[in-house]
Amino acid sequence: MPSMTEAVPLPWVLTLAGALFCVGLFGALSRRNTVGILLGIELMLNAVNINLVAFWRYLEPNVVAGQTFALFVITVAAAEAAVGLAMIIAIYRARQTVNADEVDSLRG
Amino acid sequence: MTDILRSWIGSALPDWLIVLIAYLLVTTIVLFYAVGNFIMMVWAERRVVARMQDRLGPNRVGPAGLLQPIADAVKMFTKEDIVPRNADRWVHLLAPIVALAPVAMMLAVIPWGRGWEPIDLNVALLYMVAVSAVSGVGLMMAGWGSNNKFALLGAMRAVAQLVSYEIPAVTALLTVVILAGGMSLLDLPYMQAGVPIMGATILCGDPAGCSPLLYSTITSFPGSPSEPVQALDLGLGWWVFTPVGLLGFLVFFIAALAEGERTPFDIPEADSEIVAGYMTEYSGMKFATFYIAQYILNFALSALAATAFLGGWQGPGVAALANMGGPWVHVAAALSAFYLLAKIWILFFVMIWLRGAFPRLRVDQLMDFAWKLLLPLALVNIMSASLVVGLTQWTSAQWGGLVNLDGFAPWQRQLIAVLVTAVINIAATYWILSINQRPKQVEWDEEELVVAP
Amino acid sequence: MNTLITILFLIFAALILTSAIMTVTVKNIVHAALWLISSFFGVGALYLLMEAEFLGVAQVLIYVGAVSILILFAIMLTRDLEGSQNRQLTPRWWIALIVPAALFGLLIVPTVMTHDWRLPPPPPAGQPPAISGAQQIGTAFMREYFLPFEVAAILLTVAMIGAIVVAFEERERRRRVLTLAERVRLRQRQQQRQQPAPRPEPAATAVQTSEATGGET
Amino acid sequence: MMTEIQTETTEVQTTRGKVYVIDRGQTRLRAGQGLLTGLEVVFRHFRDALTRKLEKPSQQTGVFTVQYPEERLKLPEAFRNFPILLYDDETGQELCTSCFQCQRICPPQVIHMTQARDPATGKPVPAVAEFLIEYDACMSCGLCAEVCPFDAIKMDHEFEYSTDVHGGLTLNKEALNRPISYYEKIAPTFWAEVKDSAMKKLQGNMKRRPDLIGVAPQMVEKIRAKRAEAAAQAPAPAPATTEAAPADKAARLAAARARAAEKAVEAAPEPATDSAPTDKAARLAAIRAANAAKKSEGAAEAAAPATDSAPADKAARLAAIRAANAAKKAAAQRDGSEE
Repeated sequence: MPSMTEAVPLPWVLTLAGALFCVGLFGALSRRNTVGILLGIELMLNAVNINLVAFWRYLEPNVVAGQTFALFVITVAAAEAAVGLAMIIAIYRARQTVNADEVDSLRG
Repeated sequence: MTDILRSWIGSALPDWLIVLIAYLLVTTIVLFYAVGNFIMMVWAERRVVARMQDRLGPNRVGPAGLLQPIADAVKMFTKEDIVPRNADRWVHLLAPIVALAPVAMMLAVIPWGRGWEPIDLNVALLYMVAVSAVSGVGLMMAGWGSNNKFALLGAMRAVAQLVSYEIPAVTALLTVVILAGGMSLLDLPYMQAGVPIMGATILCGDPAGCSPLLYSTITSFPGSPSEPVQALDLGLGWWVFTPVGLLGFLVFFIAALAEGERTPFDIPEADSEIVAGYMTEYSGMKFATFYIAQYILNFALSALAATAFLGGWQGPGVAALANMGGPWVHVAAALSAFYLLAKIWILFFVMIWLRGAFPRLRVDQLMDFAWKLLLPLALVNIMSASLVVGLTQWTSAQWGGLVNLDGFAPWQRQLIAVLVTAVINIAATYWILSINQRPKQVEWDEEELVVAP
Repeated sequence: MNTLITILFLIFAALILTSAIMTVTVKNIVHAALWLISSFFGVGALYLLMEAEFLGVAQVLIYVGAVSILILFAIMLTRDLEGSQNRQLTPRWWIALIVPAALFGLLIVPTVMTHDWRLPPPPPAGQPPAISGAQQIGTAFMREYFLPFEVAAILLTVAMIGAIVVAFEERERRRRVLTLAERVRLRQRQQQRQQPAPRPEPAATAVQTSEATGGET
Repeated sequence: MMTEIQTETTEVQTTRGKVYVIDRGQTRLRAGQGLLTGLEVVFRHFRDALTRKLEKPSQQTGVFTVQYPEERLKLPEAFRNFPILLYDDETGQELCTSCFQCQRICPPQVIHMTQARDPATGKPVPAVAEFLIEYDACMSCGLCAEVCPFDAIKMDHEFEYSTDVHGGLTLNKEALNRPISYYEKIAPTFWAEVKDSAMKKLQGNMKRRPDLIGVAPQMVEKIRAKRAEAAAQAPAPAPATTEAAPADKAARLAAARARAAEKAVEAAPEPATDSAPTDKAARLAAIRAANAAKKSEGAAEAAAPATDSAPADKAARLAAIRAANAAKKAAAQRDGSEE
């Protein structure tokens, strides 16, 4: 059974993950909409997961640490999404907006 | 399939192309199988529900109305495709595809017969659940892209229902995972060999004197890592015959009804309230695509329920035929495929039956049902399933000396497990049902009462 | 066969990156969420390609089936109709572009490309490589990662409770509107109170009426 | 799994009447029991629908579908769809005398007719020349059939009239005509009630219809052939065979008509038609006058006793007076012309 390790070199996968991370970072930094920021963060978490899985597959396929970590990241991401979206909804209820730069009560 | 193609075409083509062609061929066959069943299901549903309502149903096109789905298809093809002016064109277009594709993907991991397995995925059960969850995105797209409040309401209801009922469904399937010791669907029918209730625990005493027509080499306990043994095999050791499997099956089937949006859980397309739910703004082939997606989802969920709890393709005679070897193996495969199909259709008949009998639930009743009834039952069932594994397989060392069953024969251990879980499950079911009973008489504080104007 | 896998990888990579770029650039936030789902899908497929079946399926189940649905719900619950056509990017978005681009071009690519990864030798031909699958992950969660597993479970529970508390909308206490049956029973009770010698109240009754009394206040 | 539901009814007096409180024994139903009962009922229906049809009203299960084009329910006699015109089977004479009552009463105004005229004299005869009903606008109220004094228009049971021809639902006399035997078949009791008076009136009207006027168009050829046969048989020694009797009668009728027509020609020019009164009532009176004139030479003398007989009905009296006036005028004119 041919595998990905032979067909695709590791740097390619890591470059893909890096590119995804940077795109996500750009999204998180540039969006005004809070949901948009959350989308960017989700992209970044996915990039990290790709990295973890790639390292697991290419470097130590017989140890489960990589996958376990990726699963924890997914768990945390799910929790983060739930809480983040709940906060966005609460903010929207209170202020009728979801734009991050309009939620500035703490600004002096 | 790959091997057959290799032997036919030989070295004329590069290997990866042969693999690709083999995959495509298998995909085509499975999809045609599903769509053929879809056509028959539409016909059967209309006919059966008509009889339940003392009507005849479609009986004009072709013999007994069998060609009615084809007439419907022609109508659907020739209808005008209407897109609302303010709709999100691309989302509106992609939604039916996104709804159908995951449902079609579900078919890939089901063992359709003995040896007729498209893909051996070792996380097949999880895959089924995961992929069926994706169609929710399609429904959401349909609701949002239509720019119609009824469509949006319907989509929200559909997705909320889908997500809620996934939990009892997955929890019920966990029973199977515990019993089987893995998530592969391919092994499940093999594990459900044997005789009812006892499973494959009645061993062959004398290896020479056991007829291959009655005895075959199977794993003695569900999920057992031990070596396969010669045991009595009638192909009827379905898990639904054990208390754990029965409760799991009921919970899963009810949850599957809700996932497939069948009555009484057809709240997302409650036509008396919100026109047609997320399908409101669809016509022609796009509408038909949603329709196909729904029926194939029901088909796949029935197949999953049949495989997980009703023995899949397992049935009397399959193992015997397979043991005879030679061309009989293919006969066994055909017979097993027939068994699975029959089980799917019986489940589908039950779906139609429920549709004919029950009215639609309200949304709060729907949620109550999932969270207050199905989920506790499924959780209790997981405990029972663990007990089954423990009682049938663990040594006293694994029990920590609490339970010592080392000296018992396999069938005795199986019997003990069945009895214990039966007591637990019946007691738990009775208790959960009784605390969910409606209170006998509602007492109000009379000062709170407001008489309607 | 290797060619096929390479092609598949390139397809998935293109899918992931295109979808990700569309996610952060499209104006419509719902479209962004849909592109994000497509990106999640690509990542899941990539996991499958890397023979991490459990992770791939979990990715689809959790991200596509749950998180993105949650995001779509949140978008639809917070749609501000008048503001949706405004600009979606912050005023200094070009800074936000430069930083990741620099990060990618100057840091990630050179590091990844030049580093010596010390890959393990490929397994001898004909012998399947030892890959840890779902079973091993399960065992690991019950053995060496037991504590993190439990912590994750608690985290999820807490997150769920927290999300409900944050997003819960306190409703006014609903005033009951009586059905006819309830009204009749109420009347019966009031009559009983007025007359000290009541007739026995029919127990556990539901009511059907021969007449449709609209309101009898 | 059938649960015996005990019904116990108590009455409660409220301000607006009685309320019946039924004890449905709900507390005795355990969870899921009602669901199972429902399933059982549905399955019973399913099973019975496969094996039998719903025939008796007391039966609860079984297929009740009537497969329409092949199977039909028997329509009740009083079923009404669209109006039709009746004609006599034997003589082919239509019952309609074009009295215009139906045209007047028709709420959607879809009935149109013209009165037949004697081609020889140009005088109107109690028969209809053309009769149109627009079925597409007809509302099936049945008022035309109610009002018809000659029982000539009746409501049909036929309802499959759909067509793709524009104007295909405007039916003429030929399409509207049905033999009496047809109506007798679809509504026997109704026809039995009116049969005698209708036939009597028809006999009266037939005498005043010259030649083939008033014969249903589809019967014209037949009747003509019959008459020819009758005429051929008339000189024969045995004229009064049972078969020939109606034809004989018709021949005699025709002869009588011919005589009347001759008389009318003698009385020409017809005063009423010449003066061409626009008023319908006047025309009617004129017709009556002409009839009166036909009956006796001394028109004025004949009209006077009619007035004397003093009919109770005012309208009739009015008509009689008008007839008398017209007769007088006609007499004066005839006197003038004779001079």
